[in-house]
Amino acid sequence: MADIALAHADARRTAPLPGAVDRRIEKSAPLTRFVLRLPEESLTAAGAALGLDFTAPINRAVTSGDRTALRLGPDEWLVLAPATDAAIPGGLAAGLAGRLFSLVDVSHRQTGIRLAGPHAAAMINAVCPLDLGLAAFPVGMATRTIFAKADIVLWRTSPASFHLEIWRSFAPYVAALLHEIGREYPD
Amino acid sequence: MLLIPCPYCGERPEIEFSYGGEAHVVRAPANATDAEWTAFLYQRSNARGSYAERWRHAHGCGRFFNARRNTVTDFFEQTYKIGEVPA
Amino acid sequence: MQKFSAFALAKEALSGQKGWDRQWRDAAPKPAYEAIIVGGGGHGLGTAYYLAKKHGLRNIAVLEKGWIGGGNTGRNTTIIRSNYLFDESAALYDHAVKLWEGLSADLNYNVMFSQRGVLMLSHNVHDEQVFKRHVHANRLNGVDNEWLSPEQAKSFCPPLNIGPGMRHAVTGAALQRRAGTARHDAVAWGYARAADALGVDIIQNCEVTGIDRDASGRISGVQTSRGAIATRRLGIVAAGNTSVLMAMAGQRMPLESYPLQALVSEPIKPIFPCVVMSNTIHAYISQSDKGELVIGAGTDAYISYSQRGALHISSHTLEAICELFPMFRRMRMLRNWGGIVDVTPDRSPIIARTDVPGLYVNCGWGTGGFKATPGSADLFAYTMAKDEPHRINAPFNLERFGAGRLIDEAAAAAVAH
Amino acid sequence: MTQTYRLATGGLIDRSRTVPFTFDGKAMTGHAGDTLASALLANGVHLVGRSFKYHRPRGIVSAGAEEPNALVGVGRDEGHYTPNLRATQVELYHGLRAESQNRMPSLERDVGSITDRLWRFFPAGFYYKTFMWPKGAWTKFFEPRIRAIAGLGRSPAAPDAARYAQIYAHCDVLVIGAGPAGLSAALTAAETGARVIICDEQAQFGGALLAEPGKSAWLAEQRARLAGFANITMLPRTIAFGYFPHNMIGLAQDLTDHQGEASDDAPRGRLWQVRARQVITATGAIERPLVFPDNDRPGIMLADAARTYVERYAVKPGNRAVVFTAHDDAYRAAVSLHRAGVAIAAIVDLRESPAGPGLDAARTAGLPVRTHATIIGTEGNLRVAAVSVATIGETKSERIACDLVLMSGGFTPSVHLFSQSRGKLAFDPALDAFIPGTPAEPTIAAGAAAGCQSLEAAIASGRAAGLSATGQAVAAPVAETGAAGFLGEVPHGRDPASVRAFVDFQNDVTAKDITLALSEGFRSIEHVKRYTTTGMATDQGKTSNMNALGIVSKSLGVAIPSIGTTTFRMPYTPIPFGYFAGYARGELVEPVRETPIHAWAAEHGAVFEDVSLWKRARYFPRGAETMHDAVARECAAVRAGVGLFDASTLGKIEITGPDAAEFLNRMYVNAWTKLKPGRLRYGILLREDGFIIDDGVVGRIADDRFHVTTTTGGAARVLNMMEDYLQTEFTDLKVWLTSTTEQYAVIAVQGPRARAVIAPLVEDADISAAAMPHMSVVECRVAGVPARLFRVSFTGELGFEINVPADYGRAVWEAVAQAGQAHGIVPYGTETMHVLRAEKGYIIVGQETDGTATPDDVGLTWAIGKAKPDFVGKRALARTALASQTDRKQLVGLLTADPAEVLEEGAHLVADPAQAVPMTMLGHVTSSYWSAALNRSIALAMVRNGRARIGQTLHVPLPGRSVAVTLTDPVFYDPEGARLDG
Repeated sequence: MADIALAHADARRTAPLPGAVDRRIEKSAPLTRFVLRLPEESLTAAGAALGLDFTAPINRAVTSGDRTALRLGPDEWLVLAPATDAAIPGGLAAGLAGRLFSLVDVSHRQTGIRLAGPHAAAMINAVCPLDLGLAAFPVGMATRTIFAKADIVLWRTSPASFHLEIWRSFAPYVAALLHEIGREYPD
Repeated sequence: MLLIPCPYCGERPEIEFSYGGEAHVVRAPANATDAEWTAFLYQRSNARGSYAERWRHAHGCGRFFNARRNTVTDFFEQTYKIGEVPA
Repeated sequence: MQKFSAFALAKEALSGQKGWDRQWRDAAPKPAYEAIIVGGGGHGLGTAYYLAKKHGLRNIAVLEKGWIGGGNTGRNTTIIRSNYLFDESAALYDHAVKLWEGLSADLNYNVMFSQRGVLMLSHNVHDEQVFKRHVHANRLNGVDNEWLSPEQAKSFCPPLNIGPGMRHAVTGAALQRRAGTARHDAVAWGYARAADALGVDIIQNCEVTGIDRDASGRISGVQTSRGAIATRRLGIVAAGNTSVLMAMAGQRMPLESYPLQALVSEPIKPIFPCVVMSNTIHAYISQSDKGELVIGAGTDAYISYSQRGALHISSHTLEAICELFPMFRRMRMLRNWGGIVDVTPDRSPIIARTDVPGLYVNCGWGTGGFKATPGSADLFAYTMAKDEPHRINAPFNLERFGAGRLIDEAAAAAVAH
Repeated sequence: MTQTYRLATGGLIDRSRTVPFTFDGKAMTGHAGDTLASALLANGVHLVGRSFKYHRPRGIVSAGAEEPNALVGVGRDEGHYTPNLRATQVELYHGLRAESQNRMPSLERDVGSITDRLWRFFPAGFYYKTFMWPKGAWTKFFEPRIRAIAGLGRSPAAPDAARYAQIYAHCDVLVIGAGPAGLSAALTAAETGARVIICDEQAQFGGALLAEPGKSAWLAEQRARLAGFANITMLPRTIAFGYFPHNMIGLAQDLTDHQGEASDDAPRGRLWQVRARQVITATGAIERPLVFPDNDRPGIMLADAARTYVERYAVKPGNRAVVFTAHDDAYRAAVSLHRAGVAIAAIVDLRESPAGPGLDAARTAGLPVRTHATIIGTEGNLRVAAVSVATIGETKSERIACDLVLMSGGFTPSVHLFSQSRGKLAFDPALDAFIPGTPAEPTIAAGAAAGCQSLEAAIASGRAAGLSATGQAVAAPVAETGAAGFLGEVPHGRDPASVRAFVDFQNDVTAKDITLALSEGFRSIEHVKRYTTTGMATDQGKTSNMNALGIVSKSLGVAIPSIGTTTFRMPYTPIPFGYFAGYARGELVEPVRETPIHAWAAEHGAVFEDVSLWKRARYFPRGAETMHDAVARECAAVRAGVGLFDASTLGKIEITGPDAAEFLNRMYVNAWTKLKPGRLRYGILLREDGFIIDDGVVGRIADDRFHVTTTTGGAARVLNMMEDYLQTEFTDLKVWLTSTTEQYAVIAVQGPRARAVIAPLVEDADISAAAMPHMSVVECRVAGVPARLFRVSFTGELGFEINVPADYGRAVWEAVAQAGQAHGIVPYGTETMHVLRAEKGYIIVGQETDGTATPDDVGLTWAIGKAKPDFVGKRALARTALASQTDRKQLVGLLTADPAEVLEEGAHLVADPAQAVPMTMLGHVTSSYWSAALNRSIALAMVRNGRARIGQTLHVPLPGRSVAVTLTDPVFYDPEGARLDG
């Protein structure tokens, strides 16, 4: 019985966003997500353990293979990896033995949304107050910010595409609002 | 909407921040007198002009920091991290 | 004092309006006064009026750094009500409403107190619990307040949207029928004219720059932009600037000053018969006699004396207005302005003596001081005249914070679960 | 009607496109490129509205945003109707329907104009002096009548059909105004590669040049250059309405209003919030009317507006004009009208010996000029018919018939935005005008807004502004002195008491009203404004403020700079509420938060309630059950068998780090050091002032890891409070906080059968009573999913809360529901949860407590870790005054004499229900329910010194009756707690 329940659940994990029929707005595949907190003295060891550069500046994404770490605060990273990547907790525990760090699984806390297209930045700027010009918000920049009345993590993955991380109960709102905004912008 | 210089992230729009009230109000110790405790809890300088205050970049890096802002013009004079001494 | 009446108007109509007196003298400061009020808003002018009228003081000055009525008196949305939860608040605000009811006649100045009714909207179960608690308490305190169903609320205020599809549905409303609005400028001018007739000096463009105390620590006078003035009885009624003034007497106050903004639409023919408030979604609206929709917004998050609020604050309020009254979405904002409100830790006012002999303070009215104007002025005059608080304002002292006896109407409505 | 007054040639209208429209039901036509005002004038219509107070007939005064008179209601239906639009700003479109306002029954015959005949009885501020008797008559009698006369247009009667868009934008240079100065500024700045935004309120860029046929080539060239820059964003039909701190400017962009029957699918307009490094205000200048007796009749208009109608719209605003001026620019207008075939009957110049190129041109054209002369009166009812002209200082006047009067008192630079930015204005005596002085923000004024009156100077100043905004050197400052004109009431020699010379047309404020206010002691310009209402109409005094200032200055003998101006406030022109509300309508007003189990609950008929942003299932009615019936059934099911409850909305915080326990020690009243991994504790959080702010169960997962729960509404507040203390106060602690509210779905299984239901689903844990006692937590698998399983109860029954990763929430819920079928499991909602916990006397923060309750007040002193040196709120609780209060409200239970009587929550308690009002209230009912388990009503209450009153009878006065209640212990059900073990 347990396995049946799990199969149903996995089907739901990959279900599309409610109400989002706009092909520019796409729910990302299920991800493993961690909030990782590292004091200065643990940066190098953590980097070695996960193969990610934790010395990169704040509000930047660093990627290695399938893993990405978004530095959202001076000592805070959001680590994203495929749902199949189960090696992060063990890897960190081994690599940081005796050192301070904090790792909290938030895989299910958030929903990922990919927004792509020539008007992607304008659609976000409809209700997000950041300067999304390429000079001010280059590819690879990632930060928490405000999207109307939702808190989001905004990561620019290319000049015309963004990855948004949203707390799950806010995701339908963000998707519906993006859809409403997008009505006036051609694909 | 103010433009607030976060010491970690640079200038960011006000709606990413939450306000933390007057800065450098030292929490009175457990053995403080009633009057000292009441002063800590409730009394504020509420200055007209240069004012030391706390902000949190709540929808950004999440950090609390201190600022000096002119409460008449709303222009920031400086912002600095918790624990830093203002210039 | 020249009597204002329909007859006087008719007489002046036939003689070219040349016979009107000045409504108040443009007084220059004298060297000394029996009592000085700092702050020429409704509360301050009213205090001077009641000090002269009810307590027999004759040598009183009101010092105003700008023009009278130019602070929060002239910047608020003029809502008057008394359906407060706690006994202390209900007594205070109902004292004011009773004075409002006779104020035009008392001052011989039409302050246009209009008892149009104030509807306070409920949007969820918790709101209902809080409002019904108010209704019960008010009834036992002799304050009118009744609970309405959404349909009854719509019948009282036809523009109200109670239909489906709203993010925050209207689940009911509390109605105080005796509540309403008044003409803010007329309150300042009416008190000024009546106080002036009793000999009060109203001194404008006179900014207080220092407060003097004698060797015993007692108040001995003030320094102003128009020179030193002696007094042994000093009342501070300066709303947002209270902390600045009290600091001149060495007093730190439990106050923070925030921007509060309001706005009006272009004038339209009568459409909105009452006042509607929603604390849950931050909307306060009525229609002025001129026809403008008068809308109150929230405070900004930070302390400021800039007298302006941020655009996102008024936008937030207009979102709520447009949801509650969808036909107003095309109405246009005509004018938006800001004031400085001084807020206490429990959001209730302070009308009290201070630790400094001869120094009295009336402050902390937050976003709701206009409604209390006559009551506040009357009680503050009593406190200054007798050097002790009246029974009604006694709980609104400075010591309640240390004592943990907060009068916290806002916390009483706090949302949790 | 045909366009009788349309010129055969010229103008920027498209004669090939005829546009039909109606005004007050009359069918007319105009051309593409017309405004409603120009189209009306082309049809010979000047009378378009009635004034606010006297209901005087009024015509079109201007050709732009400053229009005080020509206000109309426009819209194809109620869902698109807007009152009070300026005909001078409404672009004509096919099928436009406009109606005049403030008249009854018609524009020509208005009963409201009785106030005009009785004007002597209605001076400024008359309403303050009467209507005071009898008491109550104001609200019931006078006020409704005054209101009916006041107001202008009418409200739309139906919900707005339009959609609205918004955007945040950033640029290096924002240029406001696309006249000669703005165009030059934008092009100069763009050449450096800077990001430039240029906006203009009109449909076409060009500003004043649109009425200058001689400059059309230059304008076309500039527009072409603009289009060539990829780094310039051009925003026509966009009004800069507000200047906010730190160089943020609000723009309102009209997207579809001008298209008439545009689909509602496209947004009507867009609110821009532009953050600019530099702002250039090239906002132009506004011509001033002259204040002379009866200067308000239809057909009396601003000189430059008349010229604009001729040159830009190819409309003859009349047949025979008198020009009244104090400024050279009106001569240009006279010549222009003369060339268009308008007879210029006279040019009346207030100045003694005017000179200038305009005057020369007029003389060359043979136009009759009278200098040192004035207009002392006008005639005509619905249209001006004649003026009386006299030499200044003389009484003998000459009557000149005309159907058009042009007036010019000079120009007022549009300093609104600069002033909104808190820049200091400087008074330029040569211009008799305020111009931008010291800025407060990075902002530069250019062109006519800076006082440049000639085209050459405007272009040069725009270029200089563009250079300086991009950090380039400016060779030489632009120096130009224009001409002043006239401020205040013109000399007319008539009895001031018997004439009305209007200053504020829309609000019917006359020069005499202003002097009356001054004589009544209203000396501050703000007092004058408020007493007379001058400058407070929908045009916000754009044409009237300087004249009012002039009258005050002359009457008081005080120079204008010493009087100062009234404050300029946003918006520059009125902006629809919908622009500000933007996308936020209906469900998009705020996020609707739903749990992973929400859809299941909806499918199973749940009724939801709003709790902060969440939707929570309140109860699950079956068939025709009422809430009362459903809740009674759900309660009984939990007490007798087992129930299933979605607790996912509870806030959750993961606290990690070696000092996690110490951090909790300092935050919560409880002691945490000795809590072993695998155990739970009920925690209470105070504010620093000692009052309860939140509560929740805290589990120790490991030595350095806690799972904290908070109330649903308190989640964000508590996390922020913890971060505050951690980052700023307890900086010595190695602790990290992570919100996990949404990581877990929380499935509460409660009731004597709870263990039996979940046992088959649990792997990797022993959940027997012995292995897993009350208040413990274990990490295991439930229905195959990794879970944190809490054994905890908010019902008093044996209970578990299954925390599983949220995506698995519904699957696990369904697995539990299925496993529970055999046990008669019933889903229940928040209402049942409230009843069950009330039967046990458990408080809900925010219901029993209200922000002024201490732990002792609600009987929770036992939870306080007495030995701890400190925790948030500890010192406050020890305050002498607080500790010594003997009349604090305390939590008690209430039982009504009649067990069937369920008290209303919020009802108050008194000792003597017969006492007079105001009664002495002793407390209030915080929670009240029908208890199925006890087969009677129960209630919780906060009562003064309540614990000492247990056993006593108090009374709850209700309308018309009173209910006697006995005070009891707040635990009604299973006081021994025996049922916790099932």
